[in-house]
Amino acid sequence: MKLYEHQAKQVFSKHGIRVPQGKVAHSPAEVAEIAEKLPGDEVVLKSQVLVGGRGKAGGIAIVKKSEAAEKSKDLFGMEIKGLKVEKLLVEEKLDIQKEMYVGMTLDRENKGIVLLASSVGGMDIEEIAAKHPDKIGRKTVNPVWGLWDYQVRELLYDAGIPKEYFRDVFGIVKRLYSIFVRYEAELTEINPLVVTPTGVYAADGRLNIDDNALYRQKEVAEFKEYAGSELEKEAESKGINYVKLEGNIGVIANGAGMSMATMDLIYLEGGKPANFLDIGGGASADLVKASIDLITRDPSVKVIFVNIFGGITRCDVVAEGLVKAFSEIEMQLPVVLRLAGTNEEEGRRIIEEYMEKNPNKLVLVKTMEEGAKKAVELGGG
Amino acid sequence: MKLYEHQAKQVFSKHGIRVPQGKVAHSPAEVAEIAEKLPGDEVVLKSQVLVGGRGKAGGIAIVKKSEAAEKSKDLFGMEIKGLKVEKLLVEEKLDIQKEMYVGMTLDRENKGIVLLASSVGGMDIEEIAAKHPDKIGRKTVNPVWGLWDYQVRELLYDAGIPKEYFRDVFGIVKRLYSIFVRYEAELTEINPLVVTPTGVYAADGRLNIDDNALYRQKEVAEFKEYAGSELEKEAESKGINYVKLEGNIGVIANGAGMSMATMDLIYLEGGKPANFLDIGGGASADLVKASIDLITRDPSVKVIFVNIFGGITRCDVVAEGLVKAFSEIEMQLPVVLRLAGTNEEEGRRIIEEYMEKNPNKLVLVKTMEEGAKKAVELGGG
Amino acid sequence: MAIIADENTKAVVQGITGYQGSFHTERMLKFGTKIVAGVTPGKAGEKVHGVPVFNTVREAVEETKANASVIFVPPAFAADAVFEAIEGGIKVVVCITEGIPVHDELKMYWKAKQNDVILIGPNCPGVMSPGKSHLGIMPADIFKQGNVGIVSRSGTLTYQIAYNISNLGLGQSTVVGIGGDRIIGSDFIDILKMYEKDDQTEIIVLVGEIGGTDEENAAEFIASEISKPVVGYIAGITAPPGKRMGHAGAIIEGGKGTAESKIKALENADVKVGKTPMEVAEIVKSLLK
Amino acid sequence: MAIIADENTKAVVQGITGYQGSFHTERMLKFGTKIVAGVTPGKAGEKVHGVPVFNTVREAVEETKANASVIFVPPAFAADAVFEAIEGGIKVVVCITEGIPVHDELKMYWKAKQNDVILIGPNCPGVMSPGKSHLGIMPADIFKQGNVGIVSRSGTLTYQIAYNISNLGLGQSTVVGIGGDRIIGSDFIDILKMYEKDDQTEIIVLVGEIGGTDEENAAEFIASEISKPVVGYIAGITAPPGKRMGHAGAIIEGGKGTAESKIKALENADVKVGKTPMEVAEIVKSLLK
Repeated sequence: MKLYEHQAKQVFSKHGIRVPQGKVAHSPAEVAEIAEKLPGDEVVLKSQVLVGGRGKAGGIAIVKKSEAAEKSKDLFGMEIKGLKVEKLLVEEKLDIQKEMYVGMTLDRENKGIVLLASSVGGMDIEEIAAKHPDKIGRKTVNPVWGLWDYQVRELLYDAGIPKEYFRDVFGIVKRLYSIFVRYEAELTEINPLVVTPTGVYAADGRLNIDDNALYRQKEVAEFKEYAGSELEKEAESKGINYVKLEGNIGVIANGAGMSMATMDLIYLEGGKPANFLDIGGGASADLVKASIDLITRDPSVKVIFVNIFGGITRCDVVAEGLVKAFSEIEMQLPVVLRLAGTNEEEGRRIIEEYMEKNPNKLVLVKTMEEGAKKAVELGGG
Repeated sequence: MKLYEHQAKQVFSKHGIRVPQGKVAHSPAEVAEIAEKLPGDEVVLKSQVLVGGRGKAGGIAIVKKSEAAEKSKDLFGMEIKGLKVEKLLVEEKLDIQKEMYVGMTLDRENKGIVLLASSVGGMDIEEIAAKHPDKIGRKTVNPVWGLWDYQVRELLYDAGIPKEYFRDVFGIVKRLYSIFVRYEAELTEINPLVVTPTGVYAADGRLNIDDNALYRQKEVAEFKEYAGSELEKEAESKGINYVKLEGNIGVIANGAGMSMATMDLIYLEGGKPANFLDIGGGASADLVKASIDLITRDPSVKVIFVNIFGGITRCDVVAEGLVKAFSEIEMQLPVVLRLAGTNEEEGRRIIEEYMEKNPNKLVLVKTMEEGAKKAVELGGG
Repeated sequence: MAIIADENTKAVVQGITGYQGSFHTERMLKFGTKIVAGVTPGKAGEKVHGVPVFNTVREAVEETKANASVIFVPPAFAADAVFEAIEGGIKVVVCITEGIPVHDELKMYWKAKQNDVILIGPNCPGVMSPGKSHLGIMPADIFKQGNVGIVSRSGTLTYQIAYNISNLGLGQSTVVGIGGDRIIGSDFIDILKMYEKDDQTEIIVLVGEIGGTDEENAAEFIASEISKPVVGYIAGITAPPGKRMGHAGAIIEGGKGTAESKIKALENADVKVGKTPMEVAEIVKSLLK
Repeated sequence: MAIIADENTKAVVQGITGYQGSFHTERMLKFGTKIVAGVTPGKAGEKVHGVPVFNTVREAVEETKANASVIFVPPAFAADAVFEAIEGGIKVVVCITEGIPVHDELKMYWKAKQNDVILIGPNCPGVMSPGKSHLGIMPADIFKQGNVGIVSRSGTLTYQIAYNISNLGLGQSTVVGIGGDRIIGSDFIDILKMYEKDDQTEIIVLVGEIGGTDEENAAEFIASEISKPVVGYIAGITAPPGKRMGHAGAIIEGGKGTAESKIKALENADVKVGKTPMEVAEIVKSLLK
């Protein structure tokens, strides 16, 4: 779960990392009101969207207070990488003397938490890493032993953090790490971390929380807002892993690997999947039905390919869900179905029984390769 | 640092362990006032002293509310193992159905934290351990990995905690462990842990904090009260390790081992030390002076044996402190002095210089064996 | 011989009284796995499909000499279950549970590592040695005893590929689903090492997917350390970068870990990479001749 | 040969710019210890008694190939210093600092253990191999090169006994002050093992005190594993039970760990126990003849 900048900053501030004064506005009137109370002549308007590259997309503006409301009208309703801007963070404009970077994320390879720091910030950290690898400090922390002071010092010496800001950045890295651990983050970063005449501030902030930990991370779980397209939001609220894509072949599979392999096969056969949809392991009949329901509401879908290989997922349960969906939803779309694995026999029996009585456009296939070919055929790919 | 029962219970309660209702009283009037507000007809008066065995010494009484003030007069001013009772904890009387035990302390041998639990409590845990070893659950926790739920379960199954209290005791052990770690305890225990019709309560509580951690344990460091005799309190406030003993030979040495060896030698020579006093490593001249000052104020002391072997402690600094003490304190007592080790030459020179001008009763000896013999001689042992 | 699980495997099932635990215990028993004990705190004395239940792993091991564990407890309790298994003396821990917080998974990894315990998963289908032992949730019918070793990050894809191999008249020595989470107990390299040493295994199939650099690292290892032929498959060629694909293990991070990069790395290590699950089976068959 | 510290020891001093660090660095240098680097964060580039100062241990080790460290940093920072030394590649860490919180000491112990690092102390006088190397704060003048190995929980008592031994015309192979705290990096048994293997050491002196059961455990170990003669001394025969004797290491806990129990255990292991520091030296002399 990604937190919005303003939410991340709220967490940072609570744990002693200084952030600019500011507040979230939902309308130009609110923008004017908030801007009025901030220090200085100018304010910063920052679109709150959960993608990178806002700045380049024109989602950030520095304006005179008197022009803040007017300018905000341009930003509200803007689309950045497909996401509508509905909230603006209105902040004081800092007197920036220097930009630095600190961040941390999971280190899959070393099974730890990798800390990054740079005395150069404000640009894309990946770009810095590529062009000035010497300017990046890097340190993997063992999660069992936790972060020790000497590691922070090594990190900051490697990053070339100037002596005069060393103590401030040291404190910020320690606080950021305890936020990372306490909130069970996957990633958190401050870019840029800025030096001003009154101290070091987090001018921007990212904090992504592990979804699997939300059940015990109540404080941030409350921030949860479903994001993306309407169908994606609905899917997420129902616990279905769904991503809208460009094509016209609806895909339902179990397991991320199987779902991806199904998409890959459709491409190989010359078709284009309309979505990624993974019902996960051990799906219930209701979840299967909800998945069918979801896909049928995507107008670009011309055919649905249901590709199940049962393990913890049971073919009979999937079959029941399908029958339920076909009975309750007005289905015009042809469905290609492949069932194999756990309780395969029973699953096929349920489907065949249903097909005997109902002349649905349902094609039962033996292999996923055959299924992909059939789906592409029916989809007119 | 040992916390009083009422302080330990305050910490327990703050962290979700249930304790009886109650408050500390410093006078019979306060006792009456507190008793009045407690539920039930009877209350418990508990002497607040930092030694075990209060109960057997008559320091605890269960009385009718109306008689609480009168009875408290007997308790106030009582002496238990040399400690005056100055505070009483006035508590509601619980309806006790069963007594159990949980506790934890440092495990020196296994370098961990050992958790103990028993379904039998209320008596001396050591006695239970000796007579019913099967009734004690024991589990060493590795401090790096911390306490995991399965360890608590194993502990409670081993201790034979009945099923109906299992969940309550489980929660209490987990809370107690987090108190142990969070407050950097050396020992914490609940004895008895009692079952009442309204739940499981800590009827008594101990919590000893590592003195070395007090600088960062501000919450409990505030509880700090100097305990013991007047001289012991003064010594503690000055950072001198001092324990009053029965004999008449004042002892000053550096290092606990050396101090004990000095006492042992005095005994071997037929004398009795008046105290244990360790000036520690790297003592300053002022500390040496304060130590002399302290010992001269113990009326039972007839002679002082200063036994120093310098390492991190410097003989010249000790000598300076002695000279300072002799110059500023009116000294009637003979002093036997042994100086060896770091800066020995300079130390002896300072002392000899001083002795040339001042006819103090100061005997400079070569070895500690010789010093002990001389001290016993001068002390009339 | 097979790897990880074989005739000598005596397993305890943690969470045996739960719905999944009970269901899959029955299936494993039917397959022939020696399930000697179950563990659910507070349920000692009960039986599940004839298997005695204990309160603690320690007790279960003392009573039954179990040497492996299959974990079905809910995600909030899974790390504790893994720790209990390891401290209880279990040497092979297969954690089926999906949805474990990643900070817990980090601790599980290090605990297993420090105690020289083989941890498979979490969020994995388990280990299957056809004809010998099955620790997990795989559909047993599709496997046949043979000499193809399979190691895979994806559950269902594993079944698919094993199924295809069986249908071509071949069989598997062992099939290991290492799990799709970002932090897992055993990675490709750990399993490759075992297959290299295993007499029964003549050829290895590696099934990867986008995300992380585990496949790239495995390719490097194969080039220098593996003498047996390896056939690969990578899912996610058409996955849009940056979009979240089901479980977090499949996020494409920072441009690294693409299917292209993995396929290239494997091919550079002389691994034949199949374009479809069927093609993988066909390559295996051709190489075994 | 000597143990722990010898001619090949190249030491870094952590906290070299502090009062104690600087004072004892000068003394160690005068003795002949190879102090190759100092570490104080933020003071890189300075020199202390001619020794170059670095910001981190890692850098100091990279530049000077130091293999030992002596730590003088204040108690609040000591555990971090020990961790830094260990992760920096140091193999012998001598921690002089007194007053370290015991929960920190627990972590120090396990960190050293896991990395196979010899941690001496904390709250100890260090290690002295006369004529070779001295890592710590011992008064160098009182030692002489020889073949008596001393291991002790008490600082000043160690000096006293070594001094007595030197005065009898004998000398020491190595003198190790293991420290008086309840949780220490190396205990009697760890050091006894090294003396047993050390060619130079012909006889071992063990100096204990009341509290804990380290001496009792050592006695058991001596009985079964040590072939060289051992002479013992235990301080605290007359210490009143339950009273706090200076540092926490000397608390008598629960009736265990009395001087009587320790002396008895040692005598049962054929260790001659001296009643005074002088007598210990005399026994050593008589046994060496």
